[in-house]
Amino acid sequence: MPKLKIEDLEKISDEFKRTMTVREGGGKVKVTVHMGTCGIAAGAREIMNTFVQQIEEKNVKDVILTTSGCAGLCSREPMATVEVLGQAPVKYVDLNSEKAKKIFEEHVLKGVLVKDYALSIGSERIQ
Amino acid sequence: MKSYRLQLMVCAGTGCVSNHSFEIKDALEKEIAKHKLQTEAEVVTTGCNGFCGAGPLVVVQPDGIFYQMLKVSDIPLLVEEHLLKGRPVKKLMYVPPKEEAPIPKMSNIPFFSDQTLVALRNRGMIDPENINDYIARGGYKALAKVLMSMTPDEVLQEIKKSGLRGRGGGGFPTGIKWETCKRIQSDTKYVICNADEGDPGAFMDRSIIEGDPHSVIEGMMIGAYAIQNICEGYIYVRMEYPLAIKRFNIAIEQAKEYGLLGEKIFDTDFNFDIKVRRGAGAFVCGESTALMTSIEGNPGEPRAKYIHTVEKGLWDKPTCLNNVETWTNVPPIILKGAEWFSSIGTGDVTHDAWGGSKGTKVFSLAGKVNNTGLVEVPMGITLRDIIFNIGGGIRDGKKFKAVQTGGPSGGFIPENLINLPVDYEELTKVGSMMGSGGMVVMDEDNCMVDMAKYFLKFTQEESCGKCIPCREGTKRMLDILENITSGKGKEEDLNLLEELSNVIVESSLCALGGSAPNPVLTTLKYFREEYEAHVKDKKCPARVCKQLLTYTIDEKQCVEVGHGCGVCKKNCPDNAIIGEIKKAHHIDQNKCGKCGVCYDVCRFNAIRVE
Amino acid sequence: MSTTKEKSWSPRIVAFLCNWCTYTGADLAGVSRLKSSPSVRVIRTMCSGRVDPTFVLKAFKLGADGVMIGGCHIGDCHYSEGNFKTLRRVEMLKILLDQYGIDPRRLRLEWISASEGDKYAHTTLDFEQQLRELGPLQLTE
Amino acid sequence: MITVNIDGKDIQVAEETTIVKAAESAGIWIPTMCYSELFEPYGICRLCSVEIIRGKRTRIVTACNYPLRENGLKIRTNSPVIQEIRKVLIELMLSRWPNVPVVKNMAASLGVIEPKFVSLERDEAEDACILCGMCVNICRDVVKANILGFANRGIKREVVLPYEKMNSECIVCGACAYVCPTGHIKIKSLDYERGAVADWYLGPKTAINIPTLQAVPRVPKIDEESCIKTQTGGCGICSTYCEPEAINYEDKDEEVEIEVGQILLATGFQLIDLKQMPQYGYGRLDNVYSSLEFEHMLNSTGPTGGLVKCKDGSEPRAVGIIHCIGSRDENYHKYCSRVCCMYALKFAHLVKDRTKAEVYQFYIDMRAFGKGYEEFYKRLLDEGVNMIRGKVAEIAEVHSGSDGKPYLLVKCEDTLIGKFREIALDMVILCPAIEPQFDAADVKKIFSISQSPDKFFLERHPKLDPISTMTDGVFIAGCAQGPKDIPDSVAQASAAAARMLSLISLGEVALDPVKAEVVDEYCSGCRICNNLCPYGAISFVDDKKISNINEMLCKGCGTCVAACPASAITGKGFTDMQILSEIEGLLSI
Repeated sequence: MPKLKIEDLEKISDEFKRTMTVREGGGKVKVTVHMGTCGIAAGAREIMNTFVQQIEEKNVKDVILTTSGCAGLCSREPMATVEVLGQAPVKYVDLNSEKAKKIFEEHVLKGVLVKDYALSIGSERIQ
Repeated sequence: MKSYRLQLMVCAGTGCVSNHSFEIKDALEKEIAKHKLQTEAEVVTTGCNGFCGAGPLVVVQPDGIFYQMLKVSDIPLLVEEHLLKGRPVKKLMYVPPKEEAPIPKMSNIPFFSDQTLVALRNRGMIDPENINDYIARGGYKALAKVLMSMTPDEVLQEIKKSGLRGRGGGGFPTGIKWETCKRIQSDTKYVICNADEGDPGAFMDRSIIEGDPHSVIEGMMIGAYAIQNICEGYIYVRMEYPLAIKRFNIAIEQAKEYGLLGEKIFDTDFNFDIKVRRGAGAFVCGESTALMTSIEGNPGEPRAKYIHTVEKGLWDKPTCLNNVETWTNVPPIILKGAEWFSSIGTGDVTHDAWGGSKGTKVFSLAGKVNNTGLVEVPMGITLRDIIFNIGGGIRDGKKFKAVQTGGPSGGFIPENLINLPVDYEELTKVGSMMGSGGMVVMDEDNCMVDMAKYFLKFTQEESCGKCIPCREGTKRMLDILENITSGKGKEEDLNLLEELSNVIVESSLCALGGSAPNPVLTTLKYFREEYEAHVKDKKCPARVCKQLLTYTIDEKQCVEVGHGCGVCKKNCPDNAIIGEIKKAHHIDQNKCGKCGVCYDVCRFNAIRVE
Repeated sequence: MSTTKEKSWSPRIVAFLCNWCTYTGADLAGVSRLKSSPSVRVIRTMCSGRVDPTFVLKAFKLGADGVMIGGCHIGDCHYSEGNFKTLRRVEMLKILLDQYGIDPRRLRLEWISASEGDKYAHTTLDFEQQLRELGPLQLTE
Repeated sequence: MITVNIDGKDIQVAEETTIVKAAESAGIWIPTMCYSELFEPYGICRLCSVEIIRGKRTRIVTACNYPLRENGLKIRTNSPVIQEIRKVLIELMLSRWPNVPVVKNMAASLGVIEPKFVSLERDEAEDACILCGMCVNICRDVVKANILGFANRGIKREVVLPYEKMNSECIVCGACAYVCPTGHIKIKSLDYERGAVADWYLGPKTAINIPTLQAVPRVPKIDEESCIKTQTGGCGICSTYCEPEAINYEDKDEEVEIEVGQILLATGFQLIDLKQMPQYGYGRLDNVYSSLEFEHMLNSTGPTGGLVKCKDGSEPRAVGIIHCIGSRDENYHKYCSRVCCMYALKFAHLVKDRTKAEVYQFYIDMRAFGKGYEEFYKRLLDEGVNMIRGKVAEIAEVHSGSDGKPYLLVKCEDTLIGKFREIALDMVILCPAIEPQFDAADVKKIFSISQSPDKFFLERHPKLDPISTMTDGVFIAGCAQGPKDIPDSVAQASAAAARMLSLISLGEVALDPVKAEVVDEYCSGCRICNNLCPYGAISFVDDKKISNINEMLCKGCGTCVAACPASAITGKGFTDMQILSEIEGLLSI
């Protein structure tokens, strides 16, 4: 291990930032994939994997990804909720991995709502 | 860099480890692999979470779901429901006393939400055996800051301004200590971290070391930089903390690998190295001079401190010794500034370093409260807040009686002082002290004489025996207390206790003897009537002192409900119970040894105690 | 040889004795009134190392029945290591004597210190007895 | 200098002076029980607690180790608070050690007669350890042996040696016993090992002593084995007290090389180890002494002041003196040690003179050969000494005496009356044989001389030259040459000295002419001789291509002469020609 320089401190903390964001439960955007039995049957795991991949590919640090149970609208699964800090959560329905990718790029990263896939804004919150 | 969707923070503090938290960890990893979730979820072992009474603990992040009192058999359910399906498992969550609904999120549990974390800032967040975790949480940035942009004097002024005072007990202003040590001319100086935490039931320092060893190391380095001419640092850890020793050694090793310890740190002229020394388990070695003689390889006995250790300490060289918690507080002060730190707490330290208590203090909350564990609170918080909010009140709805602060030589604080703000001066005023942060809560079932005896027995046994007042005096006090609790007390004993206590306080060589009588003095002050009950009426109001109790058998209950079962007779070691099967039994008071076995074995509630 | 001649015959022994040990030892034997062999004819050398092999051969040639070399004990040589050289030479001489048809037992090397008068006495007597058993040395030209 | 105020008196003291010393200079008494100027103040008895007043704040400190640093400090040594503290402290001590004089006296001087405490650890002993730590401190700080220490915590604290055993690191300096205020520490008198005569001979000693009162020169010396300074580097007290600064710890035994022309070996003798003869019980039975030990006992500067006493201090009723222990004995030494008969007679005379004891002499032959000796023997016979001619077989200890006192039973055959006898004695003196020194063989080698069969050094000639050796310039005298008494030793030594002086006065030494010489013409330059010479006297002359012998180095052994294949080397006095002629001559008859 080479001797640490001042800059290296930043590098290391940058590298670990995503992990820390998850541990602190913070993050600018929170994506919830609904993974009830219905969701999983409809392909929620694929959606989840897409989001995980996207986070890694784009090297995003401040997005946290979480799961929840059935949202009650089983017919429109797979579903996901995107909640940008300080804004109302948005629910997306009938997702596939293409759609998930687009939602990630547009809404999660840029903050632009993808109206085509959205079900509603401001639904119940997970608590 | 692999990123995980989920982080499972398994508490690996000593409390949880002894409750098999490593088995929980293994079970989690096994289950995760079974569900092929290993790419999504990472299991991390952390230092002590603080809520030791609820261990073993797992916190699932990012949701912040707090699972408590886990068993290995709970794990498959937890993994399948929460990790796979995203449904947090209610039955494994924390339920506040007297309530039914669980609180899923850690941040909403009062035990956690009412705390302010400075010393414990990284608790439950990092893997203590991984330096990268510490750095990712801003670690060693304070060191970089002082080395790059601050002169030693600036660092010193910052610490002085912050109002930080020693967290080990005495509350000596840290800045002044550093300044004095810096002023003494010497080519060789030492810094020492006192991690010989010996108070029974107190484990603040252990928790910090086990959970965040690098913060201590960083604090020591900043101190060494400020004081200058420091050739080495020592960390004195008691042998009973093997995990702490291990984590310190790992941390030092990793810091050396990164070049954070050693020569030319960050390519500056600053050199520093740290050695770990293990204490052999003598309580008195927590005293600074005894600790230093112990490091030197001599029997750990204190010496007079008329010449301070900052002038002549380890190997007669100027030595700056601070407690673990004190050192840990240093990096945040540097990073966030003295103003931030002094905004927390009481009083004003701008002119008088002794004028206030700043920052936070970690307490280990124990005794008859619902939530026991480690709490960090801002100075000036009331005892009521700590005991009733964070601690969740008295167990089983009993009545609060007193709280003892400051370890075995601290004093007892009665109920009428419950609104006392917790800071150095206020605690001293009522006859107790901050100490290293022990806090033992007592309810109506505790006998104050017995409690005072318990703590005095501890200090008496741990007295090194060097000076007469502590060696002989505490033993005489204990003898008197033994007499009182066994019904042989005389009225004049109370005055004798007071006289002896005062002499011991005034004339002992070190703080151990000087504070040993505190439990007795404060109980005499606030609970004198209990002593008098023991001495005059030969009664123990809390029914604790067995020698003062009378065991009788309720004959009616014995015959009618228990049909004279004779179990008590069979078990009585003194053969004091007379009676035949199916007939009423009774106790021969002359023979009764007051052991209480009959009370414990009687299934029909027929034994009466008075 | 007739029996009478046998009786009257006594061997002739030439002894080279080192000045510091054996010669003094012989002197001590005399002073101590010890009986030693009268057949010994002593030649004093400063060191047993002075004994040239030719002296031994010459002695046999001139009619000696036995030759004895006496020196200091190994390690006690007055000249530190002269007797080591003697030791080597005697080994060599014994092989040579055998080739000449002379019984090597007729040559003796003995370490006798200055204080060992008795050893000198009984060694010479013993040597004389041995030579008696071997009989006179008969060399053909 | 700073000014402090003690009990109202202004006192000027140097900075860093302790309060105890400052008070002492003002004539104010402060009680102490663990304080000594010899070491760093320990500060554990706390009796010296005093109040110091700084502005409005009053603090209690211990006077023994509080350094005065600030001007105008007020000190109260006897305020009511202080009196109360001292009283309680001494009561605590008195309740535990009620009978120790120093505690009792201190209590009395502080006005305490009876303690109000009851100690469960009460120790009635008058010499109980009061844990003042003086012994531990002196051992660590002054002696620097650091052998004593405290063990256990709290009330169980005690002073111990490592592992609570007598430890070899302890140099038995006695400092701890010296400072112990209660007499708790006692130095166990170490029974002398009687085999080690020298130690016993010098008796119990301090680190600085005059070896014996008759020592020459009669000056004190430091005994390295018991001096604390040389053992541990501590102490050094003597040098601070020696005004002429005559003490030099650095002085050490050293080897000095001196070039001399002649040497007289007078290395003396040793006595036979009596322990190899268990039948006499030496070292096992009390009151069996060697003659040297007895001689020491008779000496007025000896352990008994010249009185003849048994081990238990009583006067012996009967004393036996046994001759020829190891001398005239086929198992040990065949020779006679020559001196025993006469000193044994002297012993008998002195025992008769100083006690009422019966004296028995067990002898083989009485050898009173010197001038006046026979007369002395006759006188002894008249004094009534019992002479028993016979060798003692065994000495046994018997416990069945009428007074219960054990006695020694000596069994021997009296050859004069032809009877086996058993004689009861209280004390037996053995006359051990004189032996050559144990390292005589090493000395012999160094000087290239010889030993006789009895291992004494061998003289050049037993009759004609009993003082010189085979090596020129090396002479012998005294018992190194053989057992002899004082007049004989003096005579031999004087003769040797005279011989040496005569050589010195001559100014030159005649060398033996026996040398080897190379005849240049014959030398073929083979160099065989070069390596033979033990003295390196032969060198090769490069330009002539022949060997050359340095006459000064050559000792004339002739080894090279015998080895030269060309017969080019001749030995003066022992030429080939000469020796061959000798052979011819010898064999011509």
